[in-house]
Amino acid sequence: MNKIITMQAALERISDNATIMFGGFLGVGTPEAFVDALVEKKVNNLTVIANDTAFPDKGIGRLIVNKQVKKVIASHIGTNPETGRQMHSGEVEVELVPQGTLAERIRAGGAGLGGVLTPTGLGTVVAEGKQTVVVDGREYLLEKPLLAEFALLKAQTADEKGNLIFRRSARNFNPLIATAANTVMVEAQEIVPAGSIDPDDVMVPGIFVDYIVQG
Amino acid sequence: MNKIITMQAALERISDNATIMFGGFLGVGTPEAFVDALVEKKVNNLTVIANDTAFPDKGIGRLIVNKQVKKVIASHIGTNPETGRQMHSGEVEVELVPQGTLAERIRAGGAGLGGVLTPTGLGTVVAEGKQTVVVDGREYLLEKPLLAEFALLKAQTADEKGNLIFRRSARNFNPLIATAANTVMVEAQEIVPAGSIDPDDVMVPGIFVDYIVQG
Amino acid sequence: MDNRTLIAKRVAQEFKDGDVVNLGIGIPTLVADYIPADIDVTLHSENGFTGLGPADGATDPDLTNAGASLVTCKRGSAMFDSALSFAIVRGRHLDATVLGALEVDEAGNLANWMVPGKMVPGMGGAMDLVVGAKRVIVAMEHAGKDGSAKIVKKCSLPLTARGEVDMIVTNLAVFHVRPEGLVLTELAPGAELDTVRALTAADYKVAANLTTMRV
Amino acid sequence: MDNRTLIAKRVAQEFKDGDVVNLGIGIPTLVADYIPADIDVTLHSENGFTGLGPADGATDPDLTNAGASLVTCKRGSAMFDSALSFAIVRGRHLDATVLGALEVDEAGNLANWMVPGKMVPGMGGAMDLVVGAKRVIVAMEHAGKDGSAKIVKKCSLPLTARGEVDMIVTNLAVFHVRPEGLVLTELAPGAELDTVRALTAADYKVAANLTTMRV
Repeated sequence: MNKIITMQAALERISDNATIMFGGFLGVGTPEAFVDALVEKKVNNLTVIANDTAFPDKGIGRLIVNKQVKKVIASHIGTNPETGRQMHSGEVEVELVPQGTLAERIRAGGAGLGGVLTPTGLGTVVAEGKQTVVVDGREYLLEKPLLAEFALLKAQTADEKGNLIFRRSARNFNPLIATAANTVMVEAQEIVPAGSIDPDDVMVPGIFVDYIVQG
Repeated sequence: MNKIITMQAALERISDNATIMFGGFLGVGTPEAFVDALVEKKVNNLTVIANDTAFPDKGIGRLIVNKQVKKVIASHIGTNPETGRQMHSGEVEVELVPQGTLAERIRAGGAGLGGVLTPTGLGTVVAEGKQTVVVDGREYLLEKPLLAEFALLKAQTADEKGNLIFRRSARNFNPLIATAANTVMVEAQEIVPAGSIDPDDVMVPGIFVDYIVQG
Repeated sequence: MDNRTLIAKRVAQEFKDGDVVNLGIGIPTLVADYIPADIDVTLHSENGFTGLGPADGATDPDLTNAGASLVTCKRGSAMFDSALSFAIVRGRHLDATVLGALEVDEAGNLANWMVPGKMVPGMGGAMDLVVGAKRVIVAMEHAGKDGSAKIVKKCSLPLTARGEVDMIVTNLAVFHVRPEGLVLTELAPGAELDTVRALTAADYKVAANLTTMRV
Repeated sequence: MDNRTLIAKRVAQEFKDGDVVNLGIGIPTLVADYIPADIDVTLHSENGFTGLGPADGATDPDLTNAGASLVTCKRGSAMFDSALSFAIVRGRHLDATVLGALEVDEAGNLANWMVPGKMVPGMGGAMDLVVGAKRVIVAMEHAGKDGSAKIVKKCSLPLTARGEVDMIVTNLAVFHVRPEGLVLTELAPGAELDTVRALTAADYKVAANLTTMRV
């Protein structure tokens, strides 16, 4: 089980029309080398699940500017005017999801749960068309799990088995998306031998990770 | 905000009839000094939420043997014959919950979610009397959140702000119960000044912890 | 004192020792500068940490606030993923959240995330924060630049959440949202009741013990 | 070769390189000793880690298996809390789970957690494991000590899960649970069809290509 592959080998697995979850929060903790490679290879018609669309020149914002994205599921697009423009022109479909709900929907997908029962969004447009469930007299919105074909993560350190460590606020959605995709690929700043990371320090167990690329 | 208190001061907060979540898995990661103190003070009529009732002479099993518990919510009681005996004699009420469901119910309580939608337990006695919810054609059992008045944790290291680190398989339910109780008290092997733990190494953020006792 | 400083200073008086608080982007961010030195308030950053510190001296690209600005973290800080970050938010572990608003109304409804057809940045973490925090404090200029009221009878813009606002602090006044409706409790130094009346489109009562903000 | 060794050896042949597997207490635990040396199988321990190693040389009181026995962890191990442990289980991240049984029936129903009025140890993690793992392998003595059948037409004991068993490995035979019912695919060395028939209370087909276990 050698999980370490080249960026080229990693990109060969991703085709047009793929659904991809990206780690990162306004570009912090985003796998920029994967974005570079996706831009270069011009993989098209992507459905992107991420916290936000970052900036036109940073993070997954570049995929939007380059018109490679047909649908975005995110909590925030305000820092990338191009996302808003393409949404209004109908070039991109945007599903806005409250940030905590987005995190839980991804977690539910990865954890085999049927959905999320949250008070967030009740009484707002977010609740439109959605089922509600009453538990002990209180109403909750039923939000569905999210799964994807690919999760692309940025880690500070990966060992050969795919155990991961993140730094500071670059952690964000990375550990969550690792659980919720068929193929999980990590861009690691540093790759170390198995056994180099103390088991207590692991933030994503290697069993979730399929491939590691040197970042 | 001095969170470090004596065991005596900690115990003064817990009265008869309290609902207490305990960390630990068959005694590993259980706050034994808290159990010692509860046994000594003979706090009675407790409702206990924990993975299991450990052994007659170890972990929270001692509270059962000492007849201080009126109700147990746990996934497993088989290693402590006294729990089974008291259940059959009607001295203790036992609610058995699948381990993954127990973990998620506690997590849901702490995370402000309305419940857990799980496939686990469908078609078994666990499902009896419970609501089911269909999501995209698949049935899930609705399991309700758990909350408690107290959570008693065992940590390897606590800093003065209550940031916690656990060792190896002693982690188990400890980080979950820290989120789901009104008053969270930690028995720490080692107490260190704030700033001694790298922020990336923290397993339970100190904001969840009310009091720390030297273990 | 400029309006923004006035608002920030007044909001900062709302906190007590040990509070955990989330400050939104804009005026709310300024509040951090005015928290009394003799109390310990922990700031939560929704991108994944507690212990948010000032921007001064920040150089770590992996450590930003939720607005992507480089920040520092304080002694005793803790980092976590987006699921735990919003477990903190939704699970009532925040003593307060401070946010800006486009509109607030008599029922404590808040609109602050979109203007249909014009601006759709997305709700980010706002919907979760407003639903989950124990206290919701709106901090904003009393009226729009054109003199249009932001405190209204009923929000016309899409809501962020229904009936969750507890307190409104502006450059002119402080209002509390009570079961009976809005109550004006404080005037800014030099502000006149008539000015507030002219720039407010909501009905409100004036508290019998109306005072002047001490800022 | 004793029965337990035979069963364990046969089950161990089911794994392939890279698999992640949970082994229950009893005979399933023995399976670890017979995993081929040329493949890398990661063992999951439901109390909270991947990379479960042998008991030999174990001395760390904070590191046990789910049965509270001291164990070691392998190079590249990762520790986590009970919520993530069961996210792994429920979220279909286990390639297989191996468990004992009190009864298994023609529809793949499993009963292995209680005998009403006699033994109520609790389900522990079993219900989640059986629902969540990609493959469920029952490993057990073919019949009770008194010769009573454990492979039955329909379970009479309370179920652990409904229709989840994929394969049954006993000291006499291997069965697969298929949509059309049970199929006997292998006999243990020296075992007779008549013996299997006499000790099995379920209907089953004998595979056209019935073979002898190679153990």
